[in-house]
Amino acid sequence: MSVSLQLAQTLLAILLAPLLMGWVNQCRAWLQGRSAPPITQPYRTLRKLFHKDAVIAHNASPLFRFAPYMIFACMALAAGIVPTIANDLPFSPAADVIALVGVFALARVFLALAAMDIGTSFGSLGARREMLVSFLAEPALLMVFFTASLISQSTELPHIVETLAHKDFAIYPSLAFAAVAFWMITVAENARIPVDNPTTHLELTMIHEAMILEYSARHLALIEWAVALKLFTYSTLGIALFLPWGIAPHGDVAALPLALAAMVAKLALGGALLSFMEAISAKVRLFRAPEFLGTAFMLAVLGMLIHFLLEV
Amino acid sequence: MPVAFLADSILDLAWGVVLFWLALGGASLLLHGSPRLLTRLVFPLGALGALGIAGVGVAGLILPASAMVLPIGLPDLPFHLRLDALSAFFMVLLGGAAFGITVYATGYFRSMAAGPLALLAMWYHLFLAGMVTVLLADDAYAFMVAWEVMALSSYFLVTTDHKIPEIRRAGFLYLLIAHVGAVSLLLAFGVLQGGEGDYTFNTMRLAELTPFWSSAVFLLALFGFGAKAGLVPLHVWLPEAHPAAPSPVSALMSGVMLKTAIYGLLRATFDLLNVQIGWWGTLALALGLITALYGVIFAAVQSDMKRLLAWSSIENIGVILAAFGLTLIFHTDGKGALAALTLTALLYHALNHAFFKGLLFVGTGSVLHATGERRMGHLGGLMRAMPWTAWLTLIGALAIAGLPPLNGFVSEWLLLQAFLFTPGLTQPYLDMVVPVAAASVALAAALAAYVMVKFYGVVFLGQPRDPALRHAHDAGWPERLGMLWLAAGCVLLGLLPTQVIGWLEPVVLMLTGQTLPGAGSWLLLAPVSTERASYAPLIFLAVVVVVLLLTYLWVRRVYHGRVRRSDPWDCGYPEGDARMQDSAEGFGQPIRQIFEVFMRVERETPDPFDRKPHYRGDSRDKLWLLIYQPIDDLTAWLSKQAGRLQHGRIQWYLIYSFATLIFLLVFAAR
Amino acid sequence: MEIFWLLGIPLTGGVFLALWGCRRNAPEINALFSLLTLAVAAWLTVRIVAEGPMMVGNGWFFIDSFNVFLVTLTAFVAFTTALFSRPYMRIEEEHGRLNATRLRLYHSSYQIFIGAMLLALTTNNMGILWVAMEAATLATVLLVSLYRTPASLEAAWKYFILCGVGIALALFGTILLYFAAEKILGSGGTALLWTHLNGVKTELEPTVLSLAFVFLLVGYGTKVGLAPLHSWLPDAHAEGPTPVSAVLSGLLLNVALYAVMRSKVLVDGALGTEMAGNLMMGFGLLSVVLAAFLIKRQTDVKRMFAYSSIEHMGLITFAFGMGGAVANFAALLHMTMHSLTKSAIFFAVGHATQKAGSQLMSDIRGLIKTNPTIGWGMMLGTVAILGVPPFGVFASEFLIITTAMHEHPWATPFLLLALGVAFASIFGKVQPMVFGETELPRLPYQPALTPVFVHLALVLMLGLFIPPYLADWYRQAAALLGG
Amino acid sequence: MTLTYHLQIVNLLAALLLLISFAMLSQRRVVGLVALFAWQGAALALSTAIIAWSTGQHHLYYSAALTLALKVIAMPWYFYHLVKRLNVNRAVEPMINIPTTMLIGIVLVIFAFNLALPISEMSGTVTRSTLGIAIACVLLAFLMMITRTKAIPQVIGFLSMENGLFFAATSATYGMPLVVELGVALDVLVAVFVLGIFIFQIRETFDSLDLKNLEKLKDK
Repeated sequence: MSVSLQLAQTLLAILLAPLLMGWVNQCRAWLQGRSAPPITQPYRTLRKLFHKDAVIAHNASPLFRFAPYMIFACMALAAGIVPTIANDLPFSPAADVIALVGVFALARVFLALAAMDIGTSFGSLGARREMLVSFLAEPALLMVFFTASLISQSTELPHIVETLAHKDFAIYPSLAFAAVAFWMITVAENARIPVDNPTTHLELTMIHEAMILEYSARHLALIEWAVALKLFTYSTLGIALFLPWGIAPHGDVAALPLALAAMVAKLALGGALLSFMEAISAKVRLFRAPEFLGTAFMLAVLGMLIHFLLEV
Repeated sequence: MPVAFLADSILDLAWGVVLFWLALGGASLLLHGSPRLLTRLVFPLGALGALGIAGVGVAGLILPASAMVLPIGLPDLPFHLRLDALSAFFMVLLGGAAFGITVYATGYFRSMAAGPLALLAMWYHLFLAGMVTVLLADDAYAFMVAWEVMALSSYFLVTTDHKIPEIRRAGFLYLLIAHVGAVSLLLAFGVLQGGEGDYTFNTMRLAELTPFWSSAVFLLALFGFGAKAGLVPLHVWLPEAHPAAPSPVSALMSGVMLKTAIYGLLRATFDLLNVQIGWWGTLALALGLITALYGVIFAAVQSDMKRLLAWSSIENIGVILAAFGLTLIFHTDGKGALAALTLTALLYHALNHAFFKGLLFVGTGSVLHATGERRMGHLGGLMRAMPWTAWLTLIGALAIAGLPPLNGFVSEWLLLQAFLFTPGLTQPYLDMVVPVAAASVALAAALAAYVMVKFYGVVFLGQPRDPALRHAHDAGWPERLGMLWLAAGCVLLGLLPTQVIGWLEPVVLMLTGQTLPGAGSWLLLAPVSTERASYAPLIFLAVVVVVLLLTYLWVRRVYHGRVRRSDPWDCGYPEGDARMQDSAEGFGQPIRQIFEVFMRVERETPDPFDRKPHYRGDSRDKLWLLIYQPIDDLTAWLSKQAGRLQHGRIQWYLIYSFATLIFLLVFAAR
Repeated sequence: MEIFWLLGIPLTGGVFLALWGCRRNAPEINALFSLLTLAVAAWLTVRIVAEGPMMVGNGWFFIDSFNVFLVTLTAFVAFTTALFSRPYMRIEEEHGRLNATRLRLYHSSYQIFIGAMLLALTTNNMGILWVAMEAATLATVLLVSLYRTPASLEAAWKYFILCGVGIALALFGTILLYFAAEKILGSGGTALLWTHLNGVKTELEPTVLSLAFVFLLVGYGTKVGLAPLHSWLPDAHAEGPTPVSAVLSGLLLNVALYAVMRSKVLVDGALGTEMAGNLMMGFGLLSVVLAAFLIKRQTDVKRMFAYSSIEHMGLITFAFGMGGAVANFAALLHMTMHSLTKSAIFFAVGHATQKAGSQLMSDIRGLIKTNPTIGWGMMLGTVAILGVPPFGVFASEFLIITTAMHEHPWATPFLLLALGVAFASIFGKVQPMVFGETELPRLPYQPALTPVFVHLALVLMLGLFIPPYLADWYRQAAALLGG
Repeated sequence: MTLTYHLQIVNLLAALLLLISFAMLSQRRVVGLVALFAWQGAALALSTAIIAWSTGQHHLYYSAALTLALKVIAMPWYFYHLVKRLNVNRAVEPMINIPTTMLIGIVLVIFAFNLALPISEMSGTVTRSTLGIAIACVLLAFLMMITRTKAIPQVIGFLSMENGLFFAATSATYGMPLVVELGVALDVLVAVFVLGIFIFQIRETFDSLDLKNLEKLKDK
């Protein structure tokens, strides 16, 4: 039962991820006063890409062709760990939040290495910037998780959700800090404004796009999909940590439809919020990015300190 | 009593291997005429010895401790040897890493000239013997002798290529700091000894010291062992000496020798000192974190690949030391289980580091061999030319970057888990310290990933920055075997954490008197309880592989696998060539920009009209200026003053004697 | 009877070489006499170890484990040095720095010097001890000035005047000793016999003895080379022929320290206080620290190692000053190790300087490239003298430092500092001499390196294993010194 | 009471010794120095002989004779010829000027007496009080060696120090055992001989006996 639930949930995540991406793009188009693409636009793009012939540079190494699959697999694994609608994930003991951070890091490292593989000046530039962003974002994310795990005395996401959602309600000021930090991290990690701009190809500013410049066709498709999946996972992660109410508790099948509805609502809301923030803020210079993330890092650590101060 | 007999016999075996290595050393000196014999016979035999040591270690983890007394040493103090769980574990580490490295060495040294090779073989085996004796020694004298033999032989290994002045300087700095550290260890033993020239560890264990004196011992030991481990600010020799040595030796030094310092620290703190004090832990934790961050930051800005690895060794030692500090804190706070957890993390990380750092160093060795180039700015694109080295090194790079499901992640995971338990501590100020500490550990880990992407990407990926690199030859078979062994170690240590932790249990029990509650199964690593935290690398790997394969098949089945080759997109700028890739300096530039306060940066930037534009950015260690330079100046000044006494006029010399006489007559003769 | 052989052989050797020293094979004769001396010394040692202390010549000579071990050491190093000087002096002659008559002078005063030291060691009479020390000084003065260069003359002059004055003060100390002793033992010859004095040491007048010890310490201390009385030592070592530097460093300093220790035993007995010990510790520490800092700026290799001798004598004096079984044992061990190692180093240095034709360290480069044996001899010797295991010097330093940490922690920072500085200075200077590139040609002849490696092998052996009888012997000696 | 009578003579001679030491301190010319040295030796020999006669310590006669032979006749004669042959009998300018030296000398004498006081108390010999003078002589000779910048005066200072020691030996303890005395005498003889050789060598190497030439060996 729970195994099937697990599989269903993971598949659901993988399938719905582009939808969320589409929704965010749509909202942003609206907010920018442009005529919006249909919400299913990402699916079309993926299909188109899959049909194309892959064009690969002469000196590309096997690593280059292997990386997209690896990245996709990592994101799928991540999606499998995070409770989206139901809370009993038989697979989650295999990897707790720290491992989750590890998974993201693994995917990132492979992407960066693949970017450096061709040896164009853009690829290595993108890889460098990506690692620059991540070396601050990753510990910050870890600190956010630590705050949550200190509250729930566990690093297992299901238990965290259990504690936060289904134990008696309590207000955790530390979580407020963590939430803000998490938001900033999400923005950075998913290559959104103000850290990066997913739609630009200006060499001065781009980070993520610079890395995948050499990719085409199915490889590009997998990467795009993985990106969408990453955004999805981060969103569900944020939901699970900061507004977990509605996620179906352990073994409660009846609650599933409601949970699904709640989840869709929350995602829609989160996506809209994300695009709204993007619309009202401008991209910062690259060397402001460390300051931005440093702030996030500080906030996360502060959250932890606050937990030690007020809540122990 | 068969068990005791078995224990004694494995101790004999260990000592036998030491003698065997010594014999090999002597033999290699005799064989200086025939390099073939040296590489094809002596080194393989040495590798066998390493394997034997590893076996002894494994057996020693199971069997009870056993001791023996040798007929050599000082009159009242023959060499005492003892094999207990702690030394057994470090022997596993040593044997395991040394085996792979020595196998590698059999191939690596084939191109070397006969004479130097013989000397090198001798010092190499002396080095191994010294390290094992350090682990076995059970009295201060034997320990110090082995300790210094280790230092001396490694010094001669470092200065193998002594024609180069930098290498001589590196060796000198190394031996000097090692010697000063050794003297401070002597002082520590001087405090611990019972007097009447009884220097056996047994009497030291019984010594009842006042808090002041035991703190003195701890600080002296921390200084002495820290000097060997590369603890900031005693680290200056490490980035000089490790790159200077031939790569297998660098691998041994970084992978194994640094761990003997950790061993000594554990031995002195938890075994010899019968009481521990809380603030020691805080101190060690702070120093460890500083070391970790300092090391990784400097690793990020290096442009010489071996130097980069050396700095990353400093970082790892820092992490280990932080774990050591945390262990002390928990231990003195009466949190036995948590002390056990951190200690496990410590030992695990030491073991991991031995493997992946050894692997990375020998990997750079092969690159060095194939290209004769250490500056990353002149390498690149080697993945095509030398796939074996590249792929095996990739494993090491991912492992040291702390990525699941490899071994580096497991120890980091354990350590981070430990931080989540601190709310139970009694000293509240620690609660304040811990989040920061955890954050810095996480930061160091993330930066390590940065460093490794830089290292691997610049050296092995991209286009060759020098056309000659296209024809670089891959490593030979012995090298491949050695690297395979080490890589396999990284993978297995990553995939079978529960089993490894099971092996570590006797050590943890011996030092902290506690073991991990250890819920979970052979598949699931759950150090405390499954609700609390768990991690199953095998499942992890399985899922990744399955998803990966499914995706692959699905893409192939539903769509197609067509591929067209073409030139990379040059953004409409046809003159782009390999030199336009990110150089090592370029890749490190953001880190340098952020952390410039710690460095003394020397830049050479070309002016716009340069015919051959050349850029050089060099980040030097500021501590050298802040600490070592003043010391040097001070001693120079003092010696200048002392020199004035010796200015040649016999009258003055007579006045010295006269004054001394009068002084003594006035003050002493009463 | 051995004793008369022991003293007779070198003295007759001296006379013989003075008369027929011009002949070609004088170096061999020199070595032969030294060998005979060594044989007798060994024979004597065997007897002492077997039968314990003995008096010879109705009390004029007294031999116990303390001095017999120094006798053997002296005879041994004297022999190896003679072996080394065989080719060395020949080359000096070929280089035209010496001629046959000077060589005759050299050989005969070498033998007389050895004889004087043996006399100083074996005599039971504090007065004769003084006479012998003075004789040794005179013999070595001639040896130091052998080259007749301005520098060597200056060195010899300073050596003579400073040590002469020092020795004179020592004589005054001896007089005071006699003055105190005759009231108990009555005037006449017996009142200066150490054994008698030792018998009644508790009754001796404390004030007089403390005064006497000050004079003796300053006097003999000058010859030991304790700072600040050491000024003559670097000059004499640097300017004399290398074999002489070897025996000066390796032997004469020991003998002088032996004299100090003999007096210390008496003074301790009389005073029953730590006064003597504290004085020695003070001098020792001062010497160690001062020497360490003086080494740093040296440019002349022999001068540098001369300062290192000061440092080590300081360490030994410090250890003797601490007293107690372990410290005395360590000090005696360190005496042996220092003699063997330092003379070995001087042998290697001698050949290195001959090769480079200069004593400036900046002129000596890349020894192991052209003469690996010399290079390794020098490198290993240096490493040994710097107290790196497994060489024996470490064994004694280990005991000294740990004991100091246990008994007198206040002293250890100075030791740590001094050892660190000395290590940095010496090793930093020796490394480029041994390693690196060079244009210098090979030595045209076969260097006499057997002594070097014999010494180093012994030092290595003693660092890892001290034969039981040797250990007992040290223990007895340490006990005699009030351990 | 004869003893006191002898005692007075010995004390007188002791005072004379001290006086001569001071004279040597102030003496500029080498020949005069040699003469003073001879006189000092004479006083020493005389006092030794008197002590020998008054106390019946016969071996003291030998040492008196030895002193006479060596320090009154042989050595001064030798030095005299040396000075003549090397023609170094110029006024020697000491390192510290004479009056200062004198003052220091007086301080030293007082110090020496204080030093000797407790010891003389317990001395059994008749001539106890002379010990202080002996110490004073030694220290003054030391001072002289320090102040003189020429070779020969320094040597003479060295020898007059030996005189002081001898005087101490005879006056305080009626002389050391004969063997020692002989040994010491022999050493002194050889020493002087060697010094003579040196002085010649220094002379022919630096064609001057000025010790300023002997200041090359130093730490830079």
